Amino acid sequence: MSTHYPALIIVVPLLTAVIVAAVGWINKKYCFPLSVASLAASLLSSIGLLFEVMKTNGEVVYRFAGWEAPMGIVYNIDYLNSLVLIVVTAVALINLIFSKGSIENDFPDKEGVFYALYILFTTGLVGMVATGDAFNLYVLLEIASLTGYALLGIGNERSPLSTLNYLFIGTIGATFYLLGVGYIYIATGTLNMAEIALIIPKLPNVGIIKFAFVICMVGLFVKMALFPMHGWLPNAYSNAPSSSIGLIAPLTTKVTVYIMVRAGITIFTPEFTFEKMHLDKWIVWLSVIGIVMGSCFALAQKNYKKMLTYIVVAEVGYMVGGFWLGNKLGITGSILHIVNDAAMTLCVFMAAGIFSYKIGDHISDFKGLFKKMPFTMTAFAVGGLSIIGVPPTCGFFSKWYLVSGGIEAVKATGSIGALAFIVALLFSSLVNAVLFFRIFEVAHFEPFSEGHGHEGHSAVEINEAPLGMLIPFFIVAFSLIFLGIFSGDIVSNIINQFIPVLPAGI
Amino acid sequence: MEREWIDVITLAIVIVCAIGAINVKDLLGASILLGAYSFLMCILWAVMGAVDVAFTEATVGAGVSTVFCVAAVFHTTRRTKD
Amino acid sequence: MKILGWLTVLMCGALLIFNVSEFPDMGDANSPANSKQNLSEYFLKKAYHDTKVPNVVTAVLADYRGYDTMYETAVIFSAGLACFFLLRIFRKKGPKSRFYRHTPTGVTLRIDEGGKLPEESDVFKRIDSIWIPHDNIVRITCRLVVPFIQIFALYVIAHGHYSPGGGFQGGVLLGASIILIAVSNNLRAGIQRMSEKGAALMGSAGVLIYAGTAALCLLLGSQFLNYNALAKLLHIKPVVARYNGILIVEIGVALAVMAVMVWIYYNLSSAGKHDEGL
Amino acid sequence: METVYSIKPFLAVLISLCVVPIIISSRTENIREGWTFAAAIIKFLIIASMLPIILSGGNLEFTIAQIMPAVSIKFKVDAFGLLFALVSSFLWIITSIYSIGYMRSLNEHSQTRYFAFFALSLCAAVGVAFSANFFTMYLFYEMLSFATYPLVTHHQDKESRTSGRKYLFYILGSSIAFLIPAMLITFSYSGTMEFASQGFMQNVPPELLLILLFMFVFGFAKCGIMPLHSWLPAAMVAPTPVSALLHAVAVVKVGVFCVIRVITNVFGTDLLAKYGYNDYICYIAAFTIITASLIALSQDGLKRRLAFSTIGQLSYIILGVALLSKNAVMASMLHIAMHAFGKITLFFCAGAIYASTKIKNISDMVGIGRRMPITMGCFFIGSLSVIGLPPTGGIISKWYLVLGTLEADKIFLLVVLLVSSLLNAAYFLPVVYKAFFCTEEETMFEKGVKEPPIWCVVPLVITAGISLIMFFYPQPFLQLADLAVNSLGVK
Amino acid sequence: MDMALILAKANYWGYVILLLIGLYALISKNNLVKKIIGMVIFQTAVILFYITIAVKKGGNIPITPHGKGYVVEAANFMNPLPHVLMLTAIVVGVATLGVALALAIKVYKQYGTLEEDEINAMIREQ
Repeated sequence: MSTHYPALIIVVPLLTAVIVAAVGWINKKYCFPLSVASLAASLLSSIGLLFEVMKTNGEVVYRFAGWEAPMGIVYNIDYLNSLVLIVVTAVALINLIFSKGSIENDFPDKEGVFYALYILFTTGLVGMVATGDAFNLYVLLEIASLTGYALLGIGNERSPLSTLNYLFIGTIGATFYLLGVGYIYIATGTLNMAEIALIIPKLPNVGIIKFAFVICMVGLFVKMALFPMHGWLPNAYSNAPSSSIGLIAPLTTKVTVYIMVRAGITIFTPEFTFEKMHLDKWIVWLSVIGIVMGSCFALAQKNYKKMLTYIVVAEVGYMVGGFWLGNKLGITGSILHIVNDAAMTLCVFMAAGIFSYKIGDHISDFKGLFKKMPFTMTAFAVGGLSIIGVPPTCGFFSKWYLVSGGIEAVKATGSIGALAFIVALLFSSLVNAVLFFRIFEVAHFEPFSEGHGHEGHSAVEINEAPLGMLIPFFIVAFSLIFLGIFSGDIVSNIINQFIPVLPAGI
Repeated sequence: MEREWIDVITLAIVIVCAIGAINVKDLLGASILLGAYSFLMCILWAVMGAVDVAFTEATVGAGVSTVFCVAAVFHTTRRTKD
Repeated sequence: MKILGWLTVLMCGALLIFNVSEFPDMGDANSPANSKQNLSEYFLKKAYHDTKVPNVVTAVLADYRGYDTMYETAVIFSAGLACFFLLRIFRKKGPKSRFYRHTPTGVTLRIDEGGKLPEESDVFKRIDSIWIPHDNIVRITCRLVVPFIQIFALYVIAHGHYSPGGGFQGGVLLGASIILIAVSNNLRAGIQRMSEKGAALMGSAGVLIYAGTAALCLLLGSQFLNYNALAKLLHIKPVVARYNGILIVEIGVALAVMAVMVWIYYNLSSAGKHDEGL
Repeated sequence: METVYSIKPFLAVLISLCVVPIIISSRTENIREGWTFAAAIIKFLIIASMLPIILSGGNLEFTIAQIMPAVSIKFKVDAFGLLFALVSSFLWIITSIYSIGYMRSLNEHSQTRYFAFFALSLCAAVGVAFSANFFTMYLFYEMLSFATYPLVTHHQDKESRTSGRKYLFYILGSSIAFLIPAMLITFSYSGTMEFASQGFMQNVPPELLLILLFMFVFGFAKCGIMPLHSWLPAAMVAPTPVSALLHAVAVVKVGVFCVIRVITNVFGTDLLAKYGYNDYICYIAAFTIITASLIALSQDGLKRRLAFSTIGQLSYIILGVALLSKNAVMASMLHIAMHAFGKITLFFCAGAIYASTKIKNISDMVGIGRRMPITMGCFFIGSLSVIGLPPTGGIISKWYLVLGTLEADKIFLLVVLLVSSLLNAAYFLPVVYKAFFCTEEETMFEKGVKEPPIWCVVPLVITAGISLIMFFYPQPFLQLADLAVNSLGVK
Repeated sequence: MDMALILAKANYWGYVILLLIGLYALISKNNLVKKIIGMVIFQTAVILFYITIAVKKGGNIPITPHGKGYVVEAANFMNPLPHVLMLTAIVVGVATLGVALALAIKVYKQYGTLEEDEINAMIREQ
């Protein structure tokens, strides 16, 4: 079976989603175990795939329908794919187990469909990460987007409007990507990523490719909410139900960043991306502004979920900026941050889930929580510290690589953008410290006032979260430290294997 | 050459329909114009030799999509300011 | 907002138009997309040889790039799920008064709670509200047209190998026929033909047929979606297996698309309440 | 020089970490404090057991993990580190005893949290002492910042909240804004983080070197150098044992320890001497010494006065190492120990006074010596040590410092030292004077006021005693400092 | 620019215009259904672009005659690959349309209007 891992990762969830959607009409009881089983199978296969990749020294090829590369759709799984695959499936699995209670609570009639959408969303993301075909990526992007709209649009009373806006923006992004693929196809005549990379250096006239590149990137930037295209994200995410936001917030932006890395390195080749385009400086500046703006807006928020969404915007800036520094350390940091930020964001959004289930979303409601729910708050504190970037949590290490990449860039080219990027990173770390210690302060100092909390929640007794939520939450918090301590292994065994030799002089 | 002219003329009507669809001050009318737009587009594609795509656009774009739009407009409002 | 719109449009427009001049001319058979690479040529020359399907589009759609098409079906399926998930409101109790129409006269009866309900038949038909129009001409015309639409749809599905069309187009046509019934009568008439649960299950079944066939190939020891593997099972030649595989898959697509189109229509046209329809 | 691969340093760091869960989960107070005590003693014993190897000129090393290529979490015990670890782990034992008396007599809340985070802080402090490279040091430095926060804000009232904010803002802000970039720039130029006896900054351009030096010195805001000092007086809202151990020994000394490490083992004394950058640091430190002493004069709160005194004393240490001469570096290493014993005595006394009389201000302490003679006697010894007068240990480090300034031929700094000693005397001795030399009528205290509980008195007597003993028998510390300075090759 | 150039690339110009019309509606229109219509136009514009790629002058529809000894001359048939891709894109388009309309209906249920500025005013009042 091990040769079929690339297919299994995606097919098992897809089949299960369809089955779960049907089973939901017959007996709801089976939906949850089926979903968990499928995601677990997917996670196991992706771990297996990573080992397979290591065994075969960097590339596992899977030909769908048995056709060779340009004709059929082929997966070329390398280190980067398999790493991000594990992240995606693991986050999806843990969040699913975590949100069982709130799913049953929020959507009593539509449980089966929710699970089906949830798994389809995961399938879409997993497919995007695994695929080696530029057009196939678009289809999977749309699966993830459509199911994502459904999962986001069912939140509070404001969610339909914010989700509709997200849909418009998302469609613009995806369509731009599609257009970019079309331009690539015009110029190269193929859709397979590896083939495109082989053809681009040989092309006599790269005008179309340049434009294709720009338009693909614009599409992706819109999708990943890079400044100034970030406007949709905070509203769409903060109004969503907590069970789906725990899946979407950690993964969507990160997978899009992954696609950017994939496009920049595998499709367009690093020489083209960093040398011929002359875009890197501009994009680094964009990310700098994004980081600063995201952090500043996060400071202004009184609602915890909304604050987190602005942090997500800032984190996107980290990854994009790191990649566009164009040196090995920066790209390493960017990729490492995909992994770490997924875990970190999952952790803090899980906390958001628990808080909004028990108390509410306003930071001023969090009074006395350290006393009432010490274990939850401990895990939350780990998440917060990781976002601030305190060692030995994982947030520190990705920042380490990002800042080192910035220093390298300043040393090599004296670019002011890279300098600004370093300053922005440090500034945002400071702001994150303020943000999270503000919460810790409220939860630590303010005496707990009885009978607060908004209507509809007053019945819930405020104490530790149920064990079904607490255990996944702790697993995630622990993984933050785990990822931090083993970040060296991740970098040297996986990420560095992927990053190609970059052209000199950048 | 003849084919090109059919092509260009259809394209012109398609563009007119598109402008109409977004400018008409009645959502039901806009939906119908969208249907017309899709149908003309399907003709254009048929002229260009993409029969399968044209067929799909005829059933989906001109057919089902329009019905969806009309259904949604019926359940919301026809009124619009722009 | 207007200024922002114009600004974006102008920027994009300038970029796009600037690039058009770099494109190969329309209809240029020697542009990279059309000839230089072997893709277009390969498909046109080899598709029939590989799959025995003369319609190259169908062959590429369901075989070479069948993996895309599987997700295409999944996209439409998830759209169905999404519309249901977003809109559907399950009403716990029925409305207090019920409406029936005496078909021969067109008189509408309102029966409040406790009143005796007439038996549903051709004479008395349950409707949802008093104003639901009743037009025999529209109704009967549609009734006449629907069977033809459906037969044509089946033809499109079955004949997709040889002529334009295939599972997707046929499925939409089938769905459209049911939507037509729902439009011309009322939503209840449509739901009687195909219930919500039926639509949902059929949608699942459609995708399952596609993905299941593909997974079967995997279980038979070949790659995912490689219909060649079916040859062992069906005792036919691999090429014929591909031909048949495409057919099975197209049927799955048709089933899913039909069901989902109807399902989306139900939810959109009644805003999730499944009562009145248009 | 032999290097022994041994797990001992790791164990010494780990022991207080391991005891945290036990402290949290113990049922009764006695079990909890018993464990704290046991951990403190074991820790001290482990550290003390490394003494023979170090004294014989060897080193101990232990690598935990390779975090990144060329960056690992690694311990290496040298003479300097051991000196600091010995002091802080020994004082943990004493402070534990004192804490029991203090916390119980005041009926403080959340004592479990208090002991748990105390143990964590000590873990971090010893971790810093034993770090073999900059990364490990930074790791434990940050850990210390966070572990101390709940202790600073122990009272959970408005005042502690503001202080806690200030504390975090200065410590975390400086480390994020200065330390991390400085560390990464260094790493990016030199490709290594391992401490070396003459540093590893040879590849850095000289202009950048100066900027980096400032970034490092201000990045370690725990060392209380001006203008980044004002967190320390604010942090005095913490319970007294915390102020005593952390803000006289562990936290602030970690700050100066790191500065010494950076100057000697990251930059290297030769490199700094070559460009003469050390002068800048000298002048900043001198400024801090004088200013802090002047401010201390005007403070009425006893703990605040002690805090400003600490700021001044810390800058002695920085001044010493910035002079780059052999005696001066030795002086600053010695001063870590000497000042620790002296200052902790003073804090213990302040706490003891507060515990039995609830008085914080110096102006209210007239005649207290008559009621609490032991406490105030020890206070006197402590102040002598901090001022640097015989027969206490303080004189030894000060003596070397004076020698160092002469060696470096900086008469201006010598004047600064003398003036500041005078100022020290000016703000400490009046307290003692008022406490003892007054008539029975002038006393502000009733007859009923007695010495604090035995748990509080014993520790302060011990530390005062050690301050005295150090004057007569400073050999172990002298020897360690000498070894450390020799291994650095300071000329 | 002479007429021939415009004609030779007529469809490309057309697609750019349609794309811009759609984009403009998506960004500037105030009514949600109008925006959705703009979105549909935007997507179809890209489909038109792809179909244009596939055109070969004098080409036939891509259904190959078959029989013994018949050799297919590739230049005589349209390129089938973009057609296949666009079938998928159309499906994606209708799926997006469905979901967008569902969301619009939900918005209308919530606020009783489809005009974005009115809704925003309502949200601000809350």
